[in-house]
Order: sequence, then C-alpha cells, then structure tokens
Amino acid sequence: MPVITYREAIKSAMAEEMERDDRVVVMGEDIGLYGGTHLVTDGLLDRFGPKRVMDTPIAEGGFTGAAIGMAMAGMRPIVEMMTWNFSFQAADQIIQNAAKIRYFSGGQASVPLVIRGPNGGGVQLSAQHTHSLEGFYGHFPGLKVVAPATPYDAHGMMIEAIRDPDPVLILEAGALYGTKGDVPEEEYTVPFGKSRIAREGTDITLIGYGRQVNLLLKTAEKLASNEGVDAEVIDLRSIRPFDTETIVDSVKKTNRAVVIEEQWRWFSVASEVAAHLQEHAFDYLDAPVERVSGAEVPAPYARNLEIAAFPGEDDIIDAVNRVLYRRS
Amino acid sequence: MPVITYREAIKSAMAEEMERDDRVVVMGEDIGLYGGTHLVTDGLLDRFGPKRVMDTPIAEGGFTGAAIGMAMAGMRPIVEMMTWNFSFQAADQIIQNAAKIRYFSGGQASVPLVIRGPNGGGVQLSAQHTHSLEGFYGHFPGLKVVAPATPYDAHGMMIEAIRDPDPVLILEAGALYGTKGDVPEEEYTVPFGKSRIAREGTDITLIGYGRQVNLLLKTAEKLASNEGVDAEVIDLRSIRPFDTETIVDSVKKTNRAVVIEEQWRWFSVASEVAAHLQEHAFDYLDAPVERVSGAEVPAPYARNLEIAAFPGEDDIIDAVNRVLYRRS
Amino acid sequence: MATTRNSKKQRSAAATNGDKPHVPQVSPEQLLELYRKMVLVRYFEEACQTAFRQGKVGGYLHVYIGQEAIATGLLATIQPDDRVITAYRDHAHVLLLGSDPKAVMAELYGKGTGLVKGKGGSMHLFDVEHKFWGGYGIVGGHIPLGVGMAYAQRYLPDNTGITQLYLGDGAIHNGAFHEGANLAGLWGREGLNPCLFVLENNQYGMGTSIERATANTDLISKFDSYAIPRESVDGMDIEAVYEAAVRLTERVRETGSPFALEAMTYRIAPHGAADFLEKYRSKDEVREARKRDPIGLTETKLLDRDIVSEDEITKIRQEYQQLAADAVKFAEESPEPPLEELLTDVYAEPEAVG
Amino acid sequence: MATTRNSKKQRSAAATNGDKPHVPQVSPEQLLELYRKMVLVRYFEEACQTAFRQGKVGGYLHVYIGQEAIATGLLATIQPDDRVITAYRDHAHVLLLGSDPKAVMAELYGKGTGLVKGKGGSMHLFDVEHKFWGGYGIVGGHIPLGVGMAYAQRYLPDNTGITQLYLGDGAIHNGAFHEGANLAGLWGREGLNPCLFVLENNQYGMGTSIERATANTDLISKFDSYAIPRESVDGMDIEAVYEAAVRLTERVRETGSPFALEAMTYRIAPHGAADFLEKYRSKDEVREARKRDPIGLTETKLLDRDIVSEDEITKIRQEYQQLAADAVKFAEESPEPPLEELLTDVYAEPEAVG
Ligand SMILES: Cc1ncc(C[n+]2csc(CCOP(=O)(O)OP(=O)(O)O)c2C)c(N)n1
Ligand SMILES: Cc1ncc(C[n+]2csc(CCOP(=O)(O)OP(=O)(O)O)c2C)c(N)n1
Ligand SMILES: [Mg+2]
Ligand SMILES: [Mg+2]
Repeated sequence: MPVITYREAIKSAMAEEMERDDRVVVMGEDIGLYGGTHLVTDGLLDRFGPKRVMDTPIAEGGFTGAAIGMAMAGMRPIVEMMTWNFSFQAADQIIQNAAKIRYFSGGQASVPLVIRGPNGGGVQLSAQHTHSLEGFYGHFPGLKVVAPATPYDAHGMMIEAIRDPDPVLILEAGALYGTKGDVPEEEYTVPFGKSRIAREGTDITLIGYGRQVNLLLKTAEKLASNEGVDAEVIDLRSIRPFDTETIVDSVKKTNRAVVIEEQWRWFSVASEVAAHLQEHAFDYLDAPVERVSGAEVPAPYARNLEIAAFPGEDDIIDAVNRVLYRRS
Repeated sequence: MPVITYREAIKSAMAEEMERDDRVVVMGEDIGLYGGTHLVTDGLLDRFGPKRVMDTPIAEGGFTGAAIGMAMAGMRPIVEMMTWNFSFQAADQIIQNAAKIRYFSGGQASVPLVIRGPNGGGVQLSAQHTHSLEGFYGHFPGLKVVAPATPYDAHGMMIEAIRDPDPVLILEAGALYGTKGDVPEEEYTVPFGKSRIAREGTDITLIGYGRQVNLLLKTAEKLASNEGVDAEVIDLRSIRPFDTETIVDSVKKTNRAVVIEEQWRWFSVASEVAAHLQEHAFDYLDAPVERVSGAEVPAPYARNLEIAAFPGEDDIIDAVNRVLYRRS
Repeated sequence: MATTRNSKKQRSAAATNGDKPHVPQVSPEQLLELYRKMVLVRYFEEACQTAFRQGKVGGYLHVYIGQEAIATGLLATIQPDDRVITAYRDHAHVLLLGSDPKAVMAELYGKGTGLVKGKGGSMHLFDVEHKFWGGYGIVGGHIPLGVGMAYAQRYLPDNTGITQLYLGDGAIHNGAFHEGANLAGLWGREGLNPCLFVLENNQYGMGTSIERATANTDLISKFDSYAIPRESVDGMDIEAVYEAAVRLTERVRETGSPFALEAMTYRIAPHGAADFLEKYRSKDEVREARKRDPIGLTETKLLDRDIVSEDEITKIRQEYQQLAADAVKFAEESPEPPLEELLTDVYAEPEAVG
Repeated sequence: MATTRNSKKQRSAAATNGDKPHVPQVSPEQLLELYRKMVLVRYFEEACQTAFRQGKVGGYLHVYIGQEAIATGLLATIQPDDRVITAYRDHAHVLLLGSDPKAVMAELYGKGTGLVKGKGGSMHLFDVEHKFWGGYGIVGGHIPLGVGMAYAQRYLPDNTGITQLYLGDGAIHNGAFHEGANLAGLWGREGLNPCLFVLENNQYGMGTSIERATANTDLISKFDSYAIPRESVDGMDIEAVYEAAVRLTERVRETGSPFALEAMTYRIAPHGAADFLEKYRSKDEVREARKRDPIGLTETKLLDRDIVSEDEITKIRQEYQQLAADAVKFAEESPEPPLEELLTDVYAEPEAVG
C-alpha cells in the first residue's frame, strides 16, 4: 500500500473526484497559481484549469456564499479556507445558509458543499491564527464536521465529503500535513459518524482527535512501559455526527476516561464527551471523566508560553493518574 | 420597590450610565429614530442626541468593529445587535478582535465594550432568526457572556457590563422584554460569575438560564404539588465566567440534576454543566445529569413544530422522573 | 386596495431617467397582462396583512405593496434555465413565477400544505420548480449565493439561464454585497456570471433612510467599484421596468456578464407587519408616494389608451380579490404539518440527525 | 542591502500622478532625515528575515522591504493625539513612531522583553505610548477599528488627533473594508471621522495580483462608493509621499472628514517569510521593481543634490546596520517571558480566567 503524506492524501482525493465528476470544483485564496499556502492544491490548476480551480479575492464570506449558491445549482464545490481562523468571516454563510437551506426550503434545495482547510495550532502562529473549531461548528444541525488524523482518514473522508449531499466541514490538522501513512490505491471512503480505536487497551480510555491522537498514542506507549497502564486510544474523527457507541463501549470496558483537546474547555468537544459518558456509562465510571484542554487564553506567541498553553504529555499523564486515583 | 419591565430595566440602566459617564454611547440599527425594534432604546436619541445614540447602516461587522475601536480609544460603547442572529456577521470582530486585543497587545489596550440584544426563540421567527448563543460565544476566553432572566438582573448586569473593562456580551431573553419585576431605584450592580438560586429545594437541582428559568420555576411548582418533588432551581445567569460552586453545592445536597437549555445539545451549556457536575460532584450524583435541549433542527416556522422543537414542561418532568428513577 | 391614478403629465415628469428616450415597447395585451399580475400581488399582500393582524400569520411578515411593478416587469422575461433569488420580501417574486397562491398563503399560516411544508414561513419561500431559490432572512446573506448560482449557469453545460438577484437599498452597505458583487464582476469578465442585480430602492432599510445610511446616496453608482455596468429606472412605471427588463436580461444572457438595475420605488406598506409606529417617516411622505402607486399609474394608462374600461378594471380587481380570499380559505382549512416533519430535511439521510 | 539608484529622468517618468504639479517641499535636512528612517527600517527588516531563516523567529513574518517610503513619509507628520493602525506588515510603522528597535526585535524572538511581552509576535505589535494601536492578522478586520478610533478623536473633548489607517490592496475586497469605509464616510459628513486611509498598493495580496482579484483595478476609485475623496501618489518617491502626507493630514485634521491616499508601491520581499516559491510573479518583474527601490531613489536625490557624499551614505548605512545588529543581540540575550505571563492580560482582573 503506498505511503503518502496527509497533504497528498487530501490532494489525491480531490483530484480523483475531479476526474470522476465534472461538477467538482475547488476555490479559495491562492489555491491555484500559488499552489495553496500549504500546497494541498498544488498542481490542480495546471491539471483542471481556472474554471475548476478558482483563485478568489480575500473575501471568505463572499466566496463561501458563492460556493453555497453553486452547490444549490448543481455543482460540487470544495472551498479551501486558507486556515479555519479566517472562517469567522464566513460564519454567517456557513451557519445561516449552508446549515439551514435544506430545512427552510422544505427539502427543495440542498448544499453539497465541502469546506476544508488547516485547523488547530501550529508553531507560534499566535492569537488570531490558532483555533480549534470542532465544537464551534459542530454545534449546528445541518452541518457535518470531521477531523481526520491520518492520511488514510483524510483521503477517505475527503471523498466521502465530496459525495455527501450536505455541507461537510473538514477540519484538517494543519500540523500533520507532512506526516505519512498508508493510503490504498483502490477507491474507498471513510463513513462519517464512526470513531476509530487507534490503540486497544483495558485500563483507561484516552479520547481525542486530530493531531492530539498522535500525542495520545505516544503517551499510551509511555504509560504502558513506565506505568504499567494499558490505555485504549480513541480517535473521534467524526465530530458531527458523533459516535456515542464507540466511546461508551470502551468505557464500559475500562471504566475510566480522559479526553484531550487543543480547544478551550468551556462548551467544547471534551465537555460533550464527558457529558455523554456520564449519561450513557454512568454505572461503569469508576472516576470522573477528566478533561485536558488548551489553556483559557488566546494563543500566545512566545514558544515557551505556547507550549504551556497546548495540552501536552505531562498533562495527560497527570490526568490519567488522577483518574486512576494514584499519584505519579 | 418599583416594578418595571425587563425592557425598561435595561433601558434605565443604559440611561443612568449615560448620565453618569459621557463616554458611554449606544449604537446599532434603528435604535435612534425608530426607537429600536424592541423599543429597548426608545427615547434615548431625544435625550442624548445623535452623537451618543447612533443609527448605523446594516453592517454588523463594521459597526461592531468600529465600537471596538471606540472602546480602545477611551469610549464606552454599547452595541445593540438588533437580534443576536445577526451577530454571525460580526463574529470575526467579536472573536478575533474584542476577545483578544488585550492579550495580544500585552495588556496595552483594552476593549470596554458591551454588546447586547435579544437572543433565543420568539414565536415563529424560524430558522435564521432563532438562536441561543451562550455556548457559542462563551467558548472564547477574553469575552464575558451573561444571560439575565429577571428585570433585576438585567438592570444590574447592564450597569456592571458598562463599567467592566472587558467586552461583555449580554444575551437578553427576547421573549421576556415585557415581563415585570422589582428593580430598586438605588444604584446597584449584579456581579458576573455568580449564579442565583431561584428556588430552594432538596430533591433535585434544575439548572437553566434566560427564559427557561421561568419555565423551570413553573415546572418546579407543578412537581411540588403533583409529584411531591421539591426541586431547587438555579439560574446560571453568568455563562462566562461560570459559577461552578453554586451548582456543585446544590447537587451535593440534592444528588440529582437536570439542565435545560433552548440551544442545541451538542457542545452546549448543558454539556458543560453535565461535564462539570460529574467532575466536581462525582461521588454525590445518584443518577446521570440529564440534559433537556432544543431539537437538533434549524428552528421550524410552523407553530406546532416550533413548540415541539423547544424544550417544554413535559420534557423537564420526563427528565426529572428519569433522574429520580421513577416513571410518571 | 386604495390606489391613485395619475395624469400622463405627472407621470413623465417624475420619471427618473428622463434623459434616455423612453420607447414603450409594451403592447396593449402585455400591459393588461402585467397589470393583472400586479393586482394579483397587491390583493395577496393585503390578505397577508389582514391575516397577520388577526394573529393567524406569525413571525415576521414583509409585504411588497408599492413595489409591484419591479418584480412584475422583470419576471415577465423569465426563461427556462433562469433562477431568481431575493431576501425576505419575497411573496411577489414567487407568485409571479407561478407558484400556487394557496400554497404560498398556507406557508404563511404555517400549514403542512405550505410551499415549504410550513417550515420556512414568509421569509423563506422556495419553489425550485418555478425557478425561485428563496427567500432569505439575513440582510446581504443571499447576495453571494445568487452570484454562485450565476456562475453555475455558465459552468454547467448547455445552460443559457441567468440569475435575477434582488436586493434592497439597505443591503448595499453590507459586506456581503461588496464581496458578492466583486466576485460577479471578476467572473463576469470571463463570461461566467450572467447575473442581473436588481436593486429595489424603496428609500428605506427598515427605518433608516438612504442618507442616514451612507454619504454616497447614489446607490447604484456603488456597482462601479466592481466594473459592473448599471442604470436606473422608474420602478413605479411598469412599462419602463419591462422595457429595461427585456433589454437587460437579453444583454446579460448574451454576455454572461452581470448588470445592475436600480428600480426607484417606495415602500407604501410599513417595513414589516410589526412596524406600526413608523416614526421615521411622515404621513405626508407616504401620501405623496401613493400618488405614484404603480397599480394606479397602470390603470390610468389602460384607461387613457382605451385598453380596458372602468368596469373591466373592477372585474379584474374582484377576480384577484377572490383569488386571495380562496388562498386564505385554503390556508385556514389546511392541517398543521405532521410532527414527524420536525426532524426531516435537516440532512438528506434522516438518520444523520443527532 | 541591495538597492539601485536611478537618474532623475527615470524617476519623473515613472511617477503615477504626473498631471499634478509636483512641488517638492522637502528641505535637504528633511530629506536626509527621511532617508535615515528608511534605512533604519530596511536594515531592521533584513535582520528579521535573517533571524527567521535561522529559525530564531517563528510564526508568520511579513517585512516592508520596498514599501519604506510610504510609512516613512506619512508618519513624519504625526501629532500628539494621532493614532496609527495597520495589519500584520507592521514593523516599519512601529519603528517609525519611535518604538525601541530592541523591544521590537525581542518581540519577534518571543522574548519577555518584547514590545508586547512576547505575546503577540510580528503580526501584533503594539506601542500605545507611541500611538501605535496594532498590529492585526485578519485581513480587513482592523479597518472598522481604525474608523471607530477616528470617531473617538472627535467625540472625546479637546482632541485634535487623526487616525492613520493602513490597508493593503488585497484587503480592499473584503467586506470589512466596505462596511468600515461606509461608516467613515457617513460619520465624516458630520466632521466625526478624521481618518486618513492609506492604501499600500503593492500590487499583490499574497500571490494574487490586482487584476486577478477584481474587475475594477483602479482600487482607489472604490472609495467613491463612500463619498470619501481620494488621490494616488508614487509610493516609491519619498518626497511625493511626504508632500501628500503634509497636505492630507492637515486636511483631515481640519475637516474631521476622511480622505484616502493610495500609495503605489511594490513588495520587493516575498509576501511572508514562508513564501519561498513566488510562482505568481516573475524574477524579471521583481528585478524591474528594484530599479525604483525607494531607498535607492532617495540616495540618488541626496547625491544629485549634493546633500550627502557617498561616504556619508556608507556611514549612515553602517550606523543602522549596527542598530539592527544590536537589536538582534538584545533579542537573543533576552530571557523568555515568565510562565506566569500565560494567564495575564486575558481580562483586566486575573481571576476572571476560567
Ligand atoms: C444582517 C442583518 N441585520 C439586520 C437585519 C434586520 N433587518 C431585517 S430587514 C432590514 C432592512 C433591510 O432593508 P432593505 O435591504 O432596504 O430591504 P427592504 O426591507 O427595504 O426591502 C433589517 C435591518 C437582518 N435581517 N439581517
Ligand atoms: C480574512 C483573512 N483571509 C486570509 C488571510 C491570509 N492572508 C494573510 S496576508 C494576505 C494577503 C493580504 O494582501 P494585502 O492586503 O494586499 O496586504 P500585503 O500583504 O500586500 O501587505 C492573506 C490572504 C488573512 N490573514 N485573513
Ligand atoms: Mg429598502
Ligand atoms: Mg498587497
């Protein structure tokens, strides 16, 4: 099975679907001539031409809205948010139009639109360029929100998204574009609404998504070798629809859980996971679900502060120890 | 003590502060000549003139941004969102600027800004005009978010907000503008970060905010008389900062909780409350915290569908019975 | 329906684009047909207002009274692949495109027989079969959508359609207008944006008059920023509107490039059914505007030119009064939507609802 | 620092506003002073780029190389109550307003001695004491802020300040520009908006040239939509910029009304330090632009007019090279911010942090 980068995995999914279906187009800022600031769309302009690979002005609301119109009119647009940080300028279009048109048109219109781009922290991108918006957008019925952590999922979810009759937001882990993984050559899709058990274990369930999955896996190995703790790691990957079953089943087995996220804790994905587990696995929980989230501050620039703001291995190990009622 | 409407309570707070402090101004769409579509600002233009009561074009992002600039420059602007539904157009300004400028300026600049307006469902306002955005904005550090349910709180929180050195979002309960309550003539403020015990009780804790508080109080009376259940009702009122203590203390006493909200359940205020309670009152909970939320659909127009979409008395009673492990 | 008829002299004096030679190309039959449509809209709107005041229609309600000539003239040019999109003041557009008035009224009543099954209400009418693509409640928000639809019309093969994109004078100050119009100009340069912007300039955005919303009150000139050609027309004169509509829709269809038409009009009705104070304008101003009521002006023409008699006018009015009454009756007698409808149409697959 | 000097003939041929009589009002001493400031900026920016390539500066970094004449000429007019705001390409502005280059460099290094304590980095410089109000990373987002600041300048008593609001050619297509400029025009009508918009037209918004972003490429004409008067100036010619700056800041200060100045320039540096491919423009184009490097042009003037000698030029350059080196040294030796800083400055009261 070919090993390719997360970036390539997304690009090849878009290119394959563009080959297959003329209705698919890509648009966004500097995605054509420039090749995309993260090079995810590099080469597509040469291959598919400017009618299908459209560079846009700096007008996130305008071009996202236009893409919604295209989708309603029978096209299959993919919008690149250069980064999701800029999507606040398109929030009205995403939330008020994309999410609701099917409903308020009584099912007459649909919005088969994909919006994708890097999400989450990078290195010292500071306050306005560091957000993790899964919960923010996941709040709204009518949207689907996914956050792939591996090249395999990124590729398969991208294809699934393009074919989906409803708007799908793909919150890519910007920090993972260069990471590599197996991606089959045969066509496949990754269905939404299913989480992934990234590591099986028996003592505790560690839950995350996006780039935190890699951190969880690393930490799980450390827990296994240093602390004799056998952790199960779950990659949520689909935020809306949400997979209750996988996390509940895991906690029924392990009786303990820690959720990790880069986003702020209040009204977040971790809040939902904790609420969910106490609701559906109340009698199985031997300890409160612990949440490890980003510090409650706009992202600082200085590297030492930034590292302190993001959840790290030590934070997870501390939480695990608390949930296991032991001190490290 | 004078009995006035929720609407009057807000207006008098603004007028008093405008009298006291020349830096305070009000701006928004049709708040002057028209008097405000909910008449909350009615009369202020005549009293304070057009330099202090500014009608704006339909440009939520623009005038919210301008208000941020005014606040940085030493004024104390109050922005009316005609309704919070329109605030998605200002989301970039609220989230990227108002919330973060103090931080990324290293404390050099501050944004003493109030944004206020009606929030939550009305009657048949349908999909684009029905939102309850406490969790949506409460997610962001740098913002304060409050949701008063009574004229007393609306007045006192409004004054507190105007004097606050940081941006405060007041999510007024649009459905309550005409409701009446005691508002003292003497100056007072209601500090943020403190919830309110709206009804004392011993058997179960019912938690809500905004117009749901009235529903909870009504339901609590019914529970008392029909079911012999003595419910404690907590009005969260301050969403960020959040008052952990009051809800935890209550649950330590009642051992059971139901949270109600009009907003969608995923990644919501109720999620946070449930996550919180399982975290801080794990050993006291005799049953999972139940959440009663809005239906996972854009708000429908037809009255019967709308009623079904909003949480109602029956939903609360059902949840209470489940939490008490009994069937009604 | 109270309308005022005007003399020919008054009419021509008030036309806004007086410089351009005004060649009415409208045949007597056409004029009569256009008149009938305006009357249809007027009585329907009056029935809506009555129903609202009776508490039978809820939510927000915005009627088109005074502005009928605009959509009537423009939508008379509609072709098979065309699309129409507007904001919340949308009853006229959908009716003129051929939607069943019964279904429209039932929608306002929130009934299951409504145009969108009772889910959208007045602000969110949709009738895709009749080329009407909504019905949007957020000012400015629909503008980029229309531009995207126009792109699709030249992107997708064998499509000769154009998009008629309506917006109000208040919407033009919104960032969504700026971004949307800029894209239209940009894509139109390549023949990829057959979008006819129709600026329904009724002088007010809710209670805010134009001069209180912008320092440049020549609103249509704002299209210059996007290199979109433009002109203005007397939106009270159905012939002028129709003439412009024929000419400009052809041009947009042929070039694949956008054009902006400003129709000067006046909102005789309150902004919305809940706008009962109207402190922002004088009774005199409204009374003055009524003198150029588009329906009255058209009746004057029809009579002056001996196209119809007073009796025939009365008959036509009665006909549409009845039609509106029938729509109301249908709406009143229709059942509420079934409760199962609550959870449908969120996603294509029902099971996706969380 | 590689700069090219030009003959007088070349210079005047390339000026953009050739029609207007160009009366240089700049004295020899002033020209020399302006030159020194441009050199300060240039060497500082080059040092930033070097530090970024060495991995000592992180995040996004956008330098001002090629555009120095604009901020240098304009900020030479600054008065006590004035305010300045711009986007992320902000090093020059803050330095020219008088910030300590050491603190600015330390900020880029993310050190505790940085201008904003290491919290903001390159894109979020602030120096309120020196009238610099940021430093914003979201394109368009700062524009309404500047308009609001200008309002405050005439709202608050005894304030004669104006706001210099800088924006790029790419930002002009953003809705925030449209909404902000419209408010400026509206408030300016009442003398409540002393805002000087400075459009730094460097031909590209990241990799997108003007003609690929809009069909109306006469960008400054877009201010007509808001009834804001405007003019363009050769942004490579420090004298032309300074002359316009003196004239226009005076006008804005006196009228309390906005004005828009477009400075035609070219971004000689890549868009950001991570923009290494530059597929969107040719090497030739950049080489051509270098011929009108504002520093080179000024040196030519200084030499032609015998204001300084080649030796003195060399000395000045060395002086600022050293200044930049000192700033780097200071930054490198400075400590990281203390970890407690993580949680401060979120709210005024620290206890509010959740
Ligand atoms: C973004 C936004 N802000 C405010 C409103 C409230 N609102 C509804 S209609 C309206 C006035 C719009 O005026 P105009 O565009 O001229 O259309 P008209 O009503 O005159 O047809 C306003 C402010 C809204 N719906 N959306
Ligand atoms: C809303 C938004 N979209 C996209 C970006 C990414 N971005 C950063 S700079 C830039 C180009 C801006 O061009 P211009 O306004 O001309 O300024 P210049 O960089 O040329 O000084 C873009 C697209 C952003 N920061 N904000
Ligand atoms: Mg209007
Ligand atoms: Mg530029």
